[in-house]
Amino acid sequence: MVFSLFNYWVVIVLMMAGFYTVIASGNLVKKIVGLNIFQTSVFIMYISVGKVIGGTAPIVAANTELYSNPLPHVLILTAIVVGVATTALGLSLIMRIRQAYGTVEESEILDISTREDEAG
Amino acid sequence: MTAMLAVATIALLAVMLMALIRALSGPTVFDRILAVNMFGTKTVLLIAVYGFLTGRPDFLDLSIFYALINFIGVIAVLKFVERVGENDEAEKS
Amino acid sequence: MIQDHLAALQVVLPLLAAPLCFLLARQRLLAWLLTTLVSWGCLAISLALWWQVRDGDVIHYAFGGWDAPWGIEYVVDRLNVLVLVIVSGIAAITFPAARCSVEKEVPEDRQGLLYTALLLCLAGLLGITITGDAFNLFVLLEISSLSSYTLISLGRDRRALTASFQYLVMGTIGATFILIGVGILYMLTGTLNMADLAVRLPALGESRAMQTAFGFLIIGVGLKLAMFPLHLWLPNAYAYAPSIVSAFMAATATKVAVYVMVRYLFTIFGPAFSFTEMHVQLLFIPVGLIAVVFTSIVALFQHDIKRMLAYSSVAQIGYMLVGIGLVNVSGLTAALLHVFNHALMKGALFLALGATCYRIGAPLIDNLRGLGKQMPWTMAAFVGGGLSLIGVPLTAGFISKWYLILAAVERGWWPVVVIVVISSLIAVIYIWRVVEAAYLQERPDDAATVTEAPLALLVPTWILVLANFWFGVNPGALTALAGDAASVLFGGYTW
Amino acid sequence: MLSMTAIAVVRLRSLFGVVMLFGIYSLLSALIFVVLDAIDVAFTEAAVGAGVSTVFMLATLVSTGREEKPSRYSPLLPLGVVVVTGAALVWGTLDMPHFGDPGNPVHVHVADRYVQVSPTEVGIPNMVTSVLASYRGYDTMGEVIVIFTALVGVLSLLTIRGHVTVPRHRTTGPDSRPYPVLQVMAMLLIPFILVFALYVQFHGDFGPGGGFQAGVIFASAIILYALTFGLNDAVALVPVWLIRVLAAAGVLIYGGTGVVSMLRGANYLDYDVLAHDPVHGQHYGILIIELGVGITVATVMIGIFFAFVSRAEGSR
Amino acid sequence: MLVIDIVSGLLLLAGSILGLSGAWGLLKFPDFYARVHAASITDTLCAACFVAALMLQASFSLVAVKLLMVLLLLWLTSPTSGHALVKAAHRSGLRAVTWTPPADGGRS
Repeated sequence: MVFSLFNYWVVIVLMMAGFYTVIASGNLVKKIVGLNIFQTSVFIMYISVGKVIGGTAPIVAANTELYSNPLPHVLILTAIVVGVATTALGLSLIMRIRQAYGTVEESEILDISTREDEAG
Repeated sequence: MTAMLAVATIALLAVMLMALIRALSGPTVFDRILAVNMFGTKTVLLIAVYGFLTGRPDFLDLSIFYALINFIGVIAVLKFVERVGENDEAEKS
Repeated sequence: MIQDHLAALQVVLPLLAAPLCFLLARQRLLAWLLTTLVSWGCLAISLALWWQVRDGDVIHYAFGGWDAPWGIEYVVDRLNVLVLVIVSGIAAITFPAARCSVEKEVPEDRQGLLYTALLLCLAGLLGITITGDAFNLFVLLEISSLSSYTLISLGRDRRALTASFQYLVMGTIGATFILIGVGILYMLTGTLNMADLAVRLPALGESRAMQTAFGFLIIGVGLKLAMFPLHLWLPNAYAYAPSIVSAFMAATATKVAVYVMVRYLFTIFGPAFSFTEMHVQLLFIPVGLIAVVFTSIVALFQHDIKRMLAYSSVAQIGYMLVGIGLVNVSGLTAALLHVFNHALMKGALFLALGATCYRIGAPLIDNLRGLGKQMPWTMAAFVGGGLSLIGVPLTAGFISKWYLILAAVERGWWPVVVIVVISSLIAVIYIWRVVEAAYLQERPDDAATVTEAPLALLVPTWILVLANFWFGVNPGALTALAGDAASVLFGGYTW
Repeated sequence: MLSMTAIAVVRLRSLFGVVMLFGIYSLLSALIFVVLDAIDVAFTEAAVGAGVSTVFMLATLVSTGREEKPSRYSPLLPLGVVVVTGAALVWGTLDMPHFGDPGNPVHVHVADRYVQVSPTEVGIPNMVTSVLASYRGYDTMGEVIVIFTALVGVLSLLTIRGHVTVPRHRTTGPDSRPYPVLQVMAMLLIPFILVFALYVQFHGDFGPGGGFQAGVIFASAIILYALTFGLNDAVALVPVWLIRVLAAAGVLIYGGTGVVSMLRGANYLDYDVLAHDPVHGQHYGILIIELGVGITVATVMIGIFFAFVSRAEGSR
Repeated sequence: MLVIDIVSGLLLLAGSILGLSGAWGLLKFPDFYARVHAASITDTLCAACFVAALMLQASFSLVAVKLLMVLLLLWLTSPTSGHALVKAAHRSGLRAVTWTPPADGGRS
């Protein structure tokens, strides 16, 4: 009983590690890494849902009857692509931010923009 | 035979774990790269062995691909490590 | 033949126009022309769809010829056709105005890319509205989000970059939460089709996993619609984006998210689960009310008028949440009406502001002094939109607030009524600050003399302002549509 | 191991270490995908996570610096949020279907048709490909558009500079030559990689692979070239205008297929009408759209990489 | 058949031992250059053993060809990246603990 839910708990630990990195880290690059970990853990959740014990990869082969579920695989393929698109965009934003502010630490950027806001 | 394959799988996993420890502990960037490289090659082998273990060895494309990615990854890391080193120096001077 | 494919074309048209526009990116004029024509085409299609579903029919369109739940389907009913019309309508009005303002605010070599991103954003928003598949919704959501991050980052100020990044991080967290929620639902039912989900979920009975999924979906969508404590990305994003982008996004993006929320609450989970089992109204009413009061007060203290309007947007979303949280037909009608009307008024206000920026640069309140005489039409349009935002009778804003108050009275929740009235009074104050600066103060001597904004900007602005008054005077057709949609949603209706 | 890596990522301050660990993390999760029978996904995750994303992150680090500064905010609030979210999830999992049980709703409702009928209905043995390209072909089109949007976004933020004149900080001497061994190796490997990309592209119907994976492999060949021979040579090989045209062309090929089926009287993206009988039509349709996917993905990845490296080179 | 099985089993065993010893070296050796030594030398032979073992299992088929490609790739890439790695490390001024720099310094 406990073991059969084990997959979810591993995923949750990963998910929380990623999530924590995103919201607690002050460095923008690290935030993006955290986002990636967060997303990857969700991917693992989907894929583990699609697994059938005793099944095999969903490509037709002789002398196999039981296949794992192909649908989660398809969804996650799409989600991975979405993830890399977001990562690329986020990283290029970081490069521009570094150029404009000279730093990629959230707190330092915050200081600079607060000063700008006060200056109008 | 399956037993041998299983032993090999476990050995590979152990190797990967050790490489991972080295990657985590550093101390220099190059140590990490080395560990990552080793980790990658062992992953390639692991996938090959695992394919035989589960009786569907037609997924070797994946290992070929991993070997490639691993190589390109290491080269990329090296190149960029050098660049950053230069940038740091440039900033200091 | 073509009328059978309208549902698909609604999204595919802008989606395929985007790469064409990308190829034309170097010819700025052509790219703009293509964007404008496509937005008009989208409006025509959505009006045609309205015509097709006006009697309560529901259109199903199966992609690839695979019937749902195996394939992906698009579904059009009276609820989402309302959102389709407003999104494509706002696009059809703001895109033509884009050229003028973009020429001034965005570097030449980026303009073609901006038009491409606008098309992609439009396609994504329309797609979110029209799709009948929970995972397809996630994909389209990401199309619209990625393009809006791009659009925001094209603003002149460097703070646009940080605003965009902040939005990217929060938006991606929101999208991932939605992904988790959809994943759990899929795990429980084995289907991704919304209609199929709606049939299978109630059969599960009480399930903690389903409640978790519900929580994740609410928070995920809440991030996207800037529900009160999760709204932090919105003010900066709208304040530093190029004017035309602020106008388009403020009028459409959060509205689509509100629609998604309604769709999940009512169609997929069903009102019985959402309100009787999960008591989501206990979340929405306080959050909505705090948002209304708190952000209205914050808006009072802004120097930058774009930021002020952005905070006011968060407050308006609060009204919609309250409307949903009242859990009766008139409350939901009010929320749907406000989705439509708020798009009209915020579109008008941001466009008027865009016209102002065209002449004076940064829209700080000090820069507006004395502009009433120099840019009379622009300022008059701003006042018109402002009246609607306050909810003065004979404007569209009045109608939705009126229904909201009726719904609260029907429930006997007088404090809600009081708070709605108070926050309208606060709105009077912040609009008055602008009016005071523009009309009652003298133009400083050192300020450059400016002239009226170009017609290309004024005409779209005035179309929206007049629409505000038109729907304020003749609300009949619209309230009927929203009312029908609301009562159908409460009737335990499934697709 | 996976959790260990993830937690180490959270703790580590050296950003290079973080990025490299992320590469390992990705490889590990790809391994898990293999164990869970998701070969196609493992392929993609390795290509994207361990390959492309890591390279992008590294390129970013070049221009942003490698150390993280300690945060001055207390970690308690985020920690609280995270714990609450995690607790909610754990609470929810207690009701969830058990791992790997063939009787789970996931396996008996929609997926049964994909598993049982698709090999005859669509006519290709790789079920992932048939669901991806046919049943849920519209999602995949959305995915191509997302990638395309990323290109639009990156190009609007960064410019690709074809000819960067690199200021030399390095001292001259025998050490400063580029790696000759690497260049020879790259010349040996690149043709092989390109052939392999074509194999993955067209073999996707029968084995793991398809347009997306092939696109990334193709792009990785060009990335390898750029890494060993420098950006200028690579941009000369794949000029910027070509990237723009091909990226848009790939999307148009995909969308155009749908328009063709619409013109032939079927629904959008219905491949049945593309040939005389449905199974052939499906086959052609899937080949064409996979080609579109491959073209777009390859060019977008190359374009983004060039843009990143241009910025990194320009920053010094 | 039996002979092939035994041979391939032995090869797997040898590969595992080689791999483990390499990893042990990676963990325990005192400095970077020694670790490179441990890792890259075992790498090639270990890979060879594994692949040979699997090829014996696969007999002649597409699978065997693919295995051969894996082996070739590993043989090509692994020493190359090892070489590049050491060169980069050397250039960046990393020194072995057992080695004292010459009087003129490495970098000038």
